[in-house]
Amino acid sequence: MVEEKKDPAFRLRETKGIMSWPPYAPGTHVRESDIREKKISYTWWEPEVQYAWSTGHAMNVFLDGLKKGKIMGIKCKRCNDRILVPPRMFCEYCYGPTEEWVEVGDTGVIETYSISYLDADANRITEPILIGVIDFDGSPPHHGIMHYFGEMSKDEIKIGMKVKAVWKPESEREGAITDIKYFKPL
Amino acid sequence: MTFGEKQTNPLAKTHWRGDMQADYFYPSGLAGDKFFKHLKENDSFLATKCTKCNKVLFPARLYCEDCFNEIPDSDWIEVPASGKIKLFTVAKLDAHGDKLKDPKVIALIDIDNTDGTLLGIINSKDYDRDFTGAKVKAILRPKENREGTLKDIKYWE
Amino acid sequence: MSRKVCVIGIGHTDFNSITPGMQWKDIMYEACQKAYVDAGIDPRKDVGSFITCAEDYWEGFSIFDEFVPDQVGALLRPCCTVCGDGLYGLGNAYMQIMTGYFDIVAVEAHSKISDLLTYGDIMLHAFDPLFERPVSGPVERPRYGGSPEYPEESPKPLVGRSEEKDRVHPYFLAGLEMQHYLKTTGTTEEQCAKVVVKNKKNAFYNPYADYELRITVEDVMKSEYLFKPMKHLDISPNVDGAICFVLAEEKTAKNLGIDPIYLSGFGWSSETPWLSTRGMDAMYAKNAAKMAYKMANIEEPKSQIDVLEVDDRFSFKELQHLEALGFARPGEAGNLVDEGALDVDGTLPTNPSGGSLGVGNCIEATGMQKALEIITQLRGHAAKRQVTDAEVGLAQSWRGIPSGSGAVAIFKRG
Amino acid sequence: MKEVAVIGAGMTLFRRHLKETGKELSFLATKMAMEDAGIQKDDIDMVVMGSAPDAFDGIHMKGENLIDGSAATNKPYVRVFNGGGTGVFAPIAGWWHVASGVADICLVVCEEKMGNCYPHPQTAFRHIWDPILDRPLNTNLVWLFAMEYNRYMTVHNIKKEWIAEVAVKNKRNAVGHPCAQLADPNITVDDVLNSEIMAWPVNRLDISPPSDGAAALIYCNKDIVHKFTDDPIYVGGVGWGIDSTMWTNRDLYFPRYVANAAKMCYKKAGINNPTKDIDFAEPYDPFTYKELHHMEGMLLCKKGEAAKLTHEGVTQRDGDMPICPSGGLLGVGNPIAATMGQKVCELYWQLAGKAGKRQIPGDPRVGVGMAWGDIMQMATVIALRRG
Repeated sequence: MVEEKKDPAFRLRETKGIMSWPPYAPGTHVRESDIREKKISYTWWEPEVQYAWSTGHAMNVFLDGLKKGKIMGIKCKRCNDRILVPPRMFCEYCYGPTEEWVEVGDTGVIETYSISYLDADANRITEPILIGVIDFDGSPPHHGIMHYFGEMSKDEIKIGMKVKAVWKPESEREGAITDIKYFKPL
Repeated sequence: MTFGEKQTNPLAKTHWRGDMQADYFYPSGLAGDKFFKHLKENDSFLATKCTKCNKVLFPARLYCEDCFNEIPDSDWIEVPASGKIKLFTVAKLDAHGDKLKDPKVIALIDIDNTDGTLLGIINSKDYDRDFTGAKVKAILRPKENREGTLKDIKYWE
Repeated sequence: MSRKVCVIGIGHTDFNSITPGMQWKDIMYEACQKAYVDAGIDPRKDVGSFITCAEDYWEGFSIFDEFVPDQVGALLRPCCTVCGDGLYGLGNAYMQIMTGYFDIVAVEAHSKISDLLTYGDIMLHAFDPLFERPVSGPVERPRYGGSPEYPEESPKPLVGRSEEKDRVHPYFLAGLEMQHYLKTTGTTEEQCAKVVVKNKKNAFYNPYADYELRITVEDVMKSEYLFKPMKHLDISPNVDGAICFVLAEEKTAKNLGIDPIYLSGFGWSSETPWLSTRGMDAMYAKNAAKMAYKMANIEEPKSQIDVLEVDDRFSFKELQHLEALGFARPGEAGNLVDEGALDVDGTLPTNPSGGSLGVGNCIEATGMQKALEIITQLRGHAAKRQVTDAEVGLAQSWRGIPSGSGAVAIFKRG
Repeated sequence: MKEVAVIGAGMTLFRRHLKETGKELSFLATKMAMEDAGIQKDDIDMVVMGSAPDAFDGIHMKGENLIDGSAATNKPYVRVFNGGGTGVFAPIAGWWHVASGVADICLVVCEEKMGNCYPHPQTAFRHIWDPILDRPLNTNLVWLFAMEYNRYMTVHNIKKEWIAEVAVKNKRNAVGHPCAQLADPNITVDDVLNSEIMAWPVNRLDISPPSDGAAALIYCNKDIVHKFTDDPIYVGGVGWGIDSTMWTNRDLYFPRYVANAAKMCYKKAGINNPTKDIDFAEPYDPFTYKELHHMEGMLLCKKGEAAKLTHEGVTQRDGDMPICPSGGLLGVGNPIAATMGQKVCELYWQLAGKAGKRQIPGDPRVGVGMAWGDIMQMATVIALRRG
């Protein structure tokens, strides 16, 4: 513990009326080392939190397409044939149902990107991950998906760069977004 | 049908597996810290008295939720780790909905000298007995094994 | 001058134990689209604000609110999540309309509980981590194991020893509450069984119910004790489904040519989260009803209300709630079910839809399912389960184990 | 519609780990607000809780768990939630409780205990992504902001040095704040630019830290406000709005949802010319660029100009348009929902002249607070005015 503070009840009464607000800052700071050294008591709990989300028709077609090496989109005919990719069964602009599946092709441009030195659990990594949004050539502007980039260095990557998907071999594909390994420069 | 088309192939993929697994660490809080540190060293509990509401709050709290006043250090009292069974149930299922190997008798115990209760496992395999009103006391772990959590109470009997 | 709020559209999906082939987005879209069609409005132009009632862990996202707007029609519009039962959503919609900011508000609640594989463990996750949860079992994951990766500089701290292998199902708390209810009121297990029989029977006449059963009191009494004195059939099974309500200000409703059904009162209340000091007498329902009755000018609930839908996730809850809502004195709700007063053709028709026991426990949509039935009854669309001359109806819900919170809504035919 | 006044506010310390439980934190903040307003628990009609993901505190239905700490035992109590936007959304929900005439006095409490999620709240942030499209890529939350940062910076051709000035300003502003976690009077632009790169273009000092903390606010309606104060602060207007879940289907350079919410709020508050009518603002600043992004979204400047204003010192506490005089999230800390303390309570303290060392000169009359949440899609805006 940083310091054993006074009884908060006392603190509240004592400081009343000071005109710099908040007038006092109740709370007791705990350092990481206080936890390790068990200076404070705590309870540990590991919940079991497992899901099996229904994929739904739109995502099914999309994932099935990935397995076949295709990126599928769907049209909203009321919104000037806007192609929704990733697909869904309704259009968020007109609230109507979508129909007519289209293949959008696996090339596009980098809409934006980041060079990450963090992994999923916020641990530091030395070899950076290149990640970003791909705006597909076959879709309306700014419509695409997020994915990794490869076969380019962190100095080469830039917004607007043309890229193409690098697929896993067909036998290894399982109908997941990871069936695409990454996008490489075209 | 509200959609342009629906899934018709029963063999198509139906679900995507995933989780929201994480580990959690719960500091015991200002009042809880005192409570559990006391339990670690002693075979009794701490409770707090709200002099305004005239109630002995158990487990010990920083404040009284009814009158919303803080409880000064002077109103902390020690109470015995014993009580009377207020309610009990015999639970047969585990959290996954499967049968437990041995059913568990879980009780809500009126802690002596307080106005509060505590959940506890009763060490008994007599699943037909009516435990209501039975006097029980907490069986704690040996002091050297205590960790400063509710787990320091092994069970009640 | 004063504004009034009414229901102008309802929509719902079928209720099913599982919903393969439909994502959570799809069932929400279906319910909402049906409600918008029912009200004859275009959500992209006419609806001012949107509310969803959901809790993250039921859905499987850290922030479920993200995954809402597209399918309810709320793109670039005011939209929010109320973490509570559907009736909380209706109350908030009522207040939003009363501020004058909006004339039409849509409220959606749903259950996609079949997506969640560890229902029991998640419910345990709602217990107080310090003083309640550890009683249920080991702190480490009993079945799935695994931990996030810990960085070297801060390894996993000491987690604590456990003797047990499995965690107990959280419904043990309902077992305790049931015992409390039976003991303090003198109600019998048979009377609770009669509630089960009645609700499961009502469900036969409700086309969207999923758990209708043709059983007798003996069948219920013979079913296995799972959390003594609670038996298998006393517990409502889970169900998937989505419901959407469209609320509007009176004038807007009349302009749309809709015969309004007024939301004339709502209320909610929360008891202490501490099991150690909670009364277990459904005080939440009592307080919520008080607030709702006051708002709706109801002095004699028993004579003024024609049809009731009260929370019956566990059979005893229906009786307990009837007492808390002022329809019977403590210990007398059991007599009502004995007399048949709670049947569809009785003097106090309760849960004509089949309730949670007959339709299924729709988690946060429970209150909405209740309100849905009330609206159906007040519109006179309930076919074989129609309560005659229903003018005023009450829907009540409870947030489920381990909470002590609940809400009440009162609807009146215009 | 009833006019709504703010009569009290409270806030706890913000730190990575606090010893108090969530209930106790809520209690401390609530008690402070109640003392400020001079009311007792019985005076409160309804309570609104704002708290972001359950996955931080590690308590399912955590709203239920926080009831007793929020003075809500046996009272009507509801929790609202929209990710990071909750910090301003909970006060908006509190506002409609009073504005509708349903409650006379309404308490709003916001609490967050991110430290409970171990070893790092990042584990919970993994689950905000789409389970099928994004999570299999082993996502990290910072990526989102890095991508948005990059798009914003590239489209407008803004120098990183100018964006880093936001961190310097806010961490220095936070020096006067007793709750602040990362106040630093001596920080420079070079410190920010040279701090560790997390996910380019985001450096460590571009990010606000995860924190534990709580804040509380008390509203009453205009009819009874004379009982509490002679110089009341009113809620002028509120606005909120959401954009599509499909964040890869929008251009991230401009937050159109913020503009929508701001317009809704300004219309109700009678703010016709935001740059002139607003005296100071508290846009949400979990990352340096976000403050600029949001200033543009809130129509406080033209698209792409916010960085220039920052560089010219216009947004300093003594500038023409003070932005984040509290120290914002970058300086005070980011316990998601509890940032109500900087975004709304601060407006009240500034307008009521209670901000002490942080007080902006020149008698401010209108302040606007804003928060942003979900997956870069939710905006919540509130305007407070004096008199």
